[in-house]
Amino acid sequence: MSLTTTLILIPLLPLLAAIVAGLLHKQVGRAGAHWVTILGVGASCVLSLWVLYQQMYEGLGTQDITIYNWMISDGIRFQVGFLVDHLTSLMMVVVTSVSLMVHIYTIGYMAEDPGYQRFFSYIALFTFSMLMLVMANNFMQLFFGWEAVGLVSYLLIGFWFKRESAIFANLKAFLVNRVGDFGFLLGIAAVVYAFGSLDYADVFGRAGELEGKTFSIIPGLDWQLATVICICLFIGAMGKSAQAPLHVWLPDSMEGPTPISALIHAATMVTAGIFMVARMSPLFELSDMALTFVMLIGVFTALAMGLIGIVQNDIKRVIAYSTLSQLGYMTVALGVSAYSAAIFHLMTHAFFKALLFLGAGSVIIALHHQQDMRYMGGLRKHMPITWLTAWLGTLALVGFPFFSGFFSKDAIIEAVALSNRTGSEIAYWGVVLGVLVTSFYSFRLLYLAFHGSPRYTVDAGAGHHPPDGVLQHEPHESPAVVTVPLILLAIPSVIIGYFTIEPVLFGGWLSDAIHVAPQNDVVAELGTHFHGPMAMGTHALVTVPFWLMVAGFVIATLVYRFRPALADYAAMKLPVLHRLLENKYYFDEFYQSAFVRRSIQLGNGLWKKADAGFIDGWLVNGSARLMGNLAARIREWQSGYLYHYAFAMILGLIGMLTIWVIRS
Amino acid sequence: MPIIEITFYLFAAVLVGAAVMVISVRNPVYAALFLVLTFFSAAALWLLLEVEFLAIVLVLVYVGAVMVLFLFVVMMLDINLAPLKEGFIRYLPAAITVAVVMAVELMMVLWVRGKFGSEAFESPVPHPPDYNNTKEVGEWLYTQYMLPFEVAGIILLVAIIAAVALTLRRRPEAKRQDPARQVQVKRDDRIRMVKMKSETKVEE
Amino acid sequence: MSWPILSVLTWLPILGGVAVMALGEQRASLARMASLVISVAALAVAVLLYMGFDSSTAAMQFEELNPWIATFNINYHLGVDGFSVPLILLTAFFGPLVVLAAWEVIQKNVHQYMAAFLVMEGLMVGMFCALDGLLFYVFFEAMLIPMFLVIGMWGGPNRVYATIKFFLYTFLGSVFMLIGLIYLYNVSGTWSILEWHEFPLGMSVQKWLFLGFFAAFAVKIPMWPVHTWLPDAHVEAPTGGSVILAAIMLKIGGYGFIRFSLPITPDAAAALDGFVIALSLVAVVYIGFVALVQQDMKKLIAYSSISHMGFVTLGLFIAFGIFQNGDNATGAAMGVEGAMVQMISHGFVSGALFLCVGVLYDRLHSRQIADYGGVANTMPWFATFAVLFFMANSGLPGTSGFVGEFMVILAAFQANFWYAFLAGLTLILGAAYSLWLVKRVIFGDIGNDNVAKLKDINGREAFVLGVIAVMVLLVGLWPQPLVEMMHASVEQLLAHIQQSKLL
Amino acid sequence: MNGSLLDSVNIGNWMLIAPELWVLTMTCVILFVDLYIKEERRGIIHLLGMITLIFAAIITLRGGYLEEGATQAFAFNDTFVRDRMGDVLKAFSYLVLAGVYTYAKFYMRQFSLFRSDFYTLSLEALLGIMLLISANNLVMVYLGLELLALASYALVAFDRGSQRASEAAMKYFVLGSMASGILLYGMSMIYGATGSLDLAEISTAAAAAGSGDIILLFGMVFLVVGIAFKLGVVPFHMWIPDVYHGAPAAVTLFIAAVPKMAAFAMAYRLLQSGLGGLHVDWMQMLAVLAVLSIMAGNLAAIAQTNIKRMLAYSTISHMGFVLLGMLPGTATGFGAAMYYVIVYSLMSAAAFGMVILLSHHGVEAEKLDDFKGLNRRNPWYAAIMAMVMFSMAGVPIFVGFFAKWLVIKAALDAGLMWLALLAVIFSVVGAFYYLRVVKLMYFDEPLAESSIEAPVDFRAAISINGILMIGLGIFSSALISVCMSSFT
Amino acid sequence: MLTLAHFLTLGAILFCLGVAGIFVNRKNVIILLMCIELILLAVNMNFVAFSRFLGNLDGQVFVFFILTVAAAEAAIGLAILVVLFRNRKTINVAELDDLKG
Repeated sequence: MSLTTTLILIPLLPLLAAIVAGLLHKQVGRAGAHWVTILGVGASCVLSLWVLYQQMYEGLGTQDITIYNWMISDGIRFQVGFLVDHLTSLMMVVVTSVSLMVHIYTIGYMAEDPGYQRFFSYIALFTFSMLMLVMANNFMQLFFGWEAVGLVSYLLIGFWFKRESAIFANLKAFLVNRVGDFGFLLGIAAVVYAFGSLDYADVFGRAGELEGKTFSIIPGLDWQLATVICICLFIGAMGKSAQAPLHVWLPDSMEGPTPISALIHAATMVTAGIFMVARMSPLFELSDMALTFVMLIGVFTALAMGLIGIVQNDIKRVIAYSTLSQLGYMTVALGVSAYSAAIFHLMTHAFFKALLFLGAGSVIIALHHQQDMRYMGGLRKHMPITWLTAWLGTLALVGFPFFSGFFSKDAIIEAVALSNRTGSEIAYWGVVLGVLVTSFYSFRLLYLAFHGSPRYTVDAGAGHHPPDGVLQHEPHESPAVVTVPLILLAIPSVIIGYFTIEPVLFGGWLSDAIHVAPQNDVVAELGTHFHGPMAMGTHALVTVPFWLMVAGFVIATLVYRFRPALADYAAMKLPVLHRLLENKYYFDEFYQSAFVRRSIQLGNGLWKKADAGFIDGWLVNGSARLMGNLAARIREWQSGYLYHYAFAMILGLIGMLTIWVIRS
Repeated sequence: MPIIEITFYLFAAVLVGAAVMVISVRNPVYAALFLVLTFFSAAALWLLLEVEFLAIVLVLVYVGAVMVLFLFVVMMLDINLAPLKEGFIRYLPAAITVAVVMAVELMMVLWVRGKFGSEAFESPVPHPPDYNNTKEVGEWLYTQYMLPFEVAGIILLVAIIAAVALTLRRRPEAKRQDPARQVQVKRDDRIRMVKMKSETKVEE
Repeated sequence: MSWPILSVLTWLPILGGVAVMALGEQRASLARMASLVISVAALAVAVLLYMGFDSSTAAMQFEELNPWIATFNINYHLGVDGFSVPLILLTAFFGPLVVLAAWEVIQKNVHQYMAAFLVMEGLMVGMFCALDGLLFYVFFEAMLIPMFLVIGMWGGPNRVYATIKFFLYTFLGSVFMLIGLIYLYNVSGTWSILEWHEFPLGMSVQKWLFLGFFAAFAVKIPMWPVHTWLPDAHVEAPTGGSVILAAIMLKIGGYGFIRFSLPITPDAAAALDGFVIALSLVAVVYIGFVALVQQDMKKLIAYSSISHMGFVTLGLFIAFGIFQNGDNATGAAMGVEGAMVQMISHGFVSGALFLCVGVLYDRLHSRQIADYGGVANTMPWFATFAVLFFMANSGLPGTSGFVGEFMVILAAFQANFWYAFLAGLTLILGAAYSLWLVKRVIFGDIGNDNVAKLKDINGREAFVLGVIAVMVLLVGLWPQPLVEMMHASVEQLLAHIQQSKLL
Repeated sequence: MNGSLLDSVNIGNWMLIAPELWVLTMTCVILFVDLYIKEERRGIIHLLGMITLIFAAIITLRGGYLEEGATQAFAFNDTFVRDRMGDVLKAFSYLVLAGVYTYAKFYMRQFSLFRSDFYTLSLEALLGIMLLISANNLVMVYLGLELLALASYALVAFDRGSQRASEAAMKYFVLGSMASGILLYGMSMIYGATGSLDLAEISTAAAAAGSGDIILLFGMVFLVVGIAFKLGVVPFHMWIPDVYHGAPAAVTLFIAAVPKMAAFAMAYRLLQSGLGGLHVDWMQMLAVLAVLSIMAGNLAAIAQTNIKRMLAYSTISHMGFVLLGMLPGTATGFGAAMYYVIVYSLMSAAAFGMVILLSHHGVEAEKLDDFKGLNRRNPWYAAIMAMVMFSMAGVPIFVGFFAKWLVIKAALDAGLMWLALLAVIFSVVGAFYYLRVVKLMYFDEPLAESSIEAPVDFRAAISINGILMIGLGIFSSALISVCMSSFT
Repeated sequence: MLTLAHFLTLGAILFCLGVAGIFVNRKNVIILLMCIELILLAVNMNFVAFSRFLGNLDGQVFVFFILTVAAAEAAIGLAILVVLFRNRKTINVAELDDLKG
């Protein structure tokens, strides 16, 4: 099997699986659907691993393969092709392996759902789309994957389409993403404007040409062309990676089934933006302004979204805000040119966040789709595996030394500290404080869900749809299809950082994909202080972030283990802050009134007033009315009286005489 | 030659006066008679121009035939004299204005703008005594205007057909002769042999 | 090919239509069958045309030239190039589909319905082939008649208003073009469009001519603010009427710009490009907002059509902006090709959307969004198709809807950032109105008892929608064959319009 | 130009007017035959009428009367002219009149009006038309006109028992006589200015004098009024709606369809052959009249509920279009106008034919609503009417479109772009009321379900007439070139 | 001295009177017929005058034809009048307004 065939098969197998499961759902049945998709994705995972292996150990170089010419217009080649370098193969492995886990997990999670086959079809389709995105060797295909994952995300958030909230959330997700895509598309257009090409190799190879080129959007105001391109592209990333202010869709996307939250809204799709910026590093390196923008957006997201996580009661939403916050970290890393750190964090985050989500999912199954943490507590006894894996995931998330999250997050914090980009001081304090926040809400979640005494009651006769806090029977551990993926994901969550930090960050492993200008290369500088993961882990014990993490743990323990009243007390004492956080800084309300309602008002105004009122009412029907009135008037002239007729004739005669004889 | 001019003005005045009366009197019989007067005056003026044939024809045809026809119809129809409508008075000024405007315009063309004075058109030379206007017109009519002359005949034919077609009414109740049927009549049409069944005895 | 393929393609449906009409009302099923056979035959001929078409040259192919009105040098002159072939294929493609779509839906005057569509198909093909100005105009106008009858006879409750408005609106626009054409003939002495392309004209003459053509094509496309006939016509028309109207008739405007406005009056087009672009962008944005608030599904799709057709005019006219920006003409060809692709794609997508609405309408006899909800529960297959087409309508990559918009936006950026910016807003607005409709109609819990009783699409409907779905995806995933077809012609057009024709 | 008696009886002269002689003879024959046939054998009259027309066509189209290189042949001291234009117009007059007879027979039978007077009078009118078409002298113009007019007046009042018909006839008569008085006044001025009644001589004199001659101009205004009245152009159109409405449909059919061709010929003879030197002036006059007609005709038609009146107003606007064709004063222009007139005649014959077809039991189908649901009652008749309506509206492929574009082209040739624009805009307004008829036929439910009966010759005639609408459109070349080559 | 203009003026006045008569008269159709005769007389006057002043006979011949036609016209006009009267029992011009609009 040639390499090209392999590469084609990697995305194609999930696609075929998706088509089979989706269109032939009656024929293949439930088991058939999950088998075919799992096989498809599994095969693609194996192949991805093989590619990664080839690259790591067999010296397989960067592959830039064109599959077919999508279109050639105006001398510009739009193609479908794969660029497989280390970045890509890493992403491929992350995507396929997390996806595989989620597939397996889904068998258990969705066991009773009537849309079983559809679900498998969707997630396999998602895998295909995501692979197309990461494997793209050109902007067009990137955009294709970009939108395709958006589509699947839309379909999956609205998977339970009978729920009003779900279909609201998916619409919202799609539209907010579209705002980002809008910027992204302009960015692509700008790339074409600057380079006349869409191929990565071509564009990145000639990136230097951008130097000194300006572009004026508002006449008279010249901007760096590179800045324009990068900011436009980054707007796309903001949408997909849910950076403030385009983050509003992600928490709502939790309306989708939990596997989706794990796969799409934590591990893979939302990191597409991060991936994209890393991929575009040759361009971003040309614009300090754009990178500063990226950094500031990132730090705001990291801190502000973490804070919201503190006040959420929905277990999935807490994790969702955590995801936002972590995405912010990655973005900050991008902003300080620590692309590899961002990718590294992306990878570790993918595993532990998927783990956390799936763990949350496990809890949710156990509690019969109860997601509110106020009705949980004490689940440790009932579901030990879930509890354990959740703890592991949380430790990874908060950056406990030697856990995978520790390495990646610490690398980011250090990189920010080393960066001399304008505003990097603020960013530094932001990310450091973020550690405290992360730690606090993470442990809060653990305590509320697994520890303490149960806040639900068991009532066997509660019926099929019992009220909140009432269960029909005792919760119990989830089946193997659920726990096995948890365990499988827990392993990388714990160890992957330790083993990969060196090659990914400092071994120059990603240098074939990521280009960093020497003056910006904080990661390289970091590398000079790096003496192996062990040293890094031990050194952390004397750093601020570690103690902030501990502080978060302590506070959480205090509040949720021993003094539950403190939380309410704090909420009472800081009403403004609390309300602000409860309402997520009023972003939704603002958008609702500033854009949604305005748009509808505007639409109605244009339709009723301008279209129906003026154009149709006045111009079109108005002229018809005018003709009708004139007609009635002219008709009256035909009075029926002979003398009027004669009079008219004579008037005509006189008129003609006057005009042509008397006057001439 | 003042006598000619006096004659002209006299008849012209009568002509115009009579014409005014034609359109203003209420009784159509008077109107018809004023029209006759108009024609007479016109004929007189034409004689002044030595257009004898037409002058005679005017009197013969118009006064003798057409006007009589008019009068005949007027009498036959026994029309009530309808009261004047108020609309008539209301619109009269406008109508008169229009008529006057038109007259003024025609005058302007004839007297001011056009060249109808004696410079352009010298007064016609009086015909020699042996000049026969009728003969001249006749010759011209039968040579140059042969075809129009024939057509004029057709027009008169149309008038006959039309007048008959429009006014001939076959009153079903009126009895009259039909020569065609009289000629074509056969014996069988007149005599009908009636065979009577001989009476039979009524059966009881 | 030695046989007159274009004439066959034009007259086969027309004469077939007449024959179908002659069948009379009683033989309805025969009429259906005959129409299907005829339209499929026409499609087959169109495929032959495609196979015989040489995309490497911009020259007219399959030309037929016979004198028609010799006194005025008017010829029956047909020929196709890269602009017409795709549109002819589109037309022929929709022929059998509208017949099928009406199969059991239309019960009244079946023979006339079928005949109207066949005749319309022939007239449209003829128009796309016509290379003689008057011949073009004849086809251009004549097709109003069957459409007028279709809307009026099988339309909705307000059909009379809609159809008369449609007819007069378009008629008014096109008479200005007629004057332009006659003027052109008077100065050039020929009716040959190709000769007109080469005929030099002064600037003010060009401007007047341009405006004359513009009146006709802008109404037909339609552009803001002469678009108001379209929502009414669409709403009232029967499904087939809406499909043909949206899928093909609107394209005639775009085709007209390509065939007439740009090459005959290039200098005026260059001078007035800002005007056209402004209107196009207004169409994209303004109409996008209007579409957002529609309560009637067909109206929404109709407005979305206007918005999408804004891309066509935008794509055609940004070339001038690009030329002005400097010697780098990148994007000009992409704009024109994008406009063409957008036309084809919009043909598939809007046609499919109207068919979808038709499917619902046939069942519940309502087009109001509020009367539906949760259709996906009872009609899963239908929902699948509908979501696909609405996604295509919102320009999702991988569907045909993406290709044209993508190209035009890329090209627009080359001319001016703001063009691209405003055009790009459709990404948001298009998704907003399309998916909001999907949310309200397709998704959600079962809205009412009527929806609960809905039956999923039958085989015939599935076939019709499926065929279009395949085309939508095909163009979306591999537009190259389509673009390739028009490539040479686009190059030639651009080379042509860069040259001033001023006297 | 000294005519002599010898010249008058020259056999060549009589050969040239052979068609006219034939028609006249047959008129008299019919007149006599009618005296001797029974009521129920009246069909013979119809047959004779048709024979008259057929042979007239044969005689007219026989040709060969022209000398080598000549385009015209004169007779009777130049009072009569035969040329191609005349022959074509005459031929179409026969054709349309044959159609009229076919339609009218059905009508008159239904309305108990089947009398030979109709045939004799209409043949006399035809004679007038023929003479007018061939007139080359002001006297002949006048006589031809009067022959036509007098017969027409009588025809309008033909239904003696109808109040409306007699009112219409009276109005027609008074206005028509007044118009011919005005025309005559103009002729007298022309005569005064040029000293001749012969159009050729007038032409020479007028060309020499030019527009500077105020008297010529003065006379010409009156002539234009006379022509305008005959064509029915605003503001001299007032008789048209009332006469069309009031006259029996068969007569309306005749008046609408046939005399317009003569009126066109008259305009051509007087304005172009006679006063060609004053082209600049009469062009302006015709332009203004055309505008008024097109506007007023189309607008007023919108408000009509009676189809005869609607068609009357539509006629007014069509005549405006005919004037457009005459504007440039060129061969192409007059060719266009002639084409328009011929096409119009065919269209209006078909339209009134349809009105007659729907009339039954002595009730004229003159309400627009009578056309409701015609497609349901009889699709073929509906299709015919629809074709006529679209043709009148000037929608392409139908012959009316070709007529319209030719005259619009003529307007552009004359340099009157504004006029062309106005004309097309109002043709769109006009399209509205034609569409309304189509709407009634196709979109509305029928008021009566009764089937529509007509004799076979009627059905054939109306079918051919309808098919001509599209046939002459598709194969428009022949008629156009005939019209164009009539003026050289 | 009598000039052509004198006769033409007379003709013009007659013409105006005839025309004015048609639209001033609102009661009797017969008067309208007479007005027409006046108009024709005016024209005849013109022709006769021109004929004499131009010294050619065409004008007089034309007048001859006009007289002929006028007679025929009068006949038909009166015939129509009779028909009208029979149908409507009135010949009042102001009542002839069935046909309008």
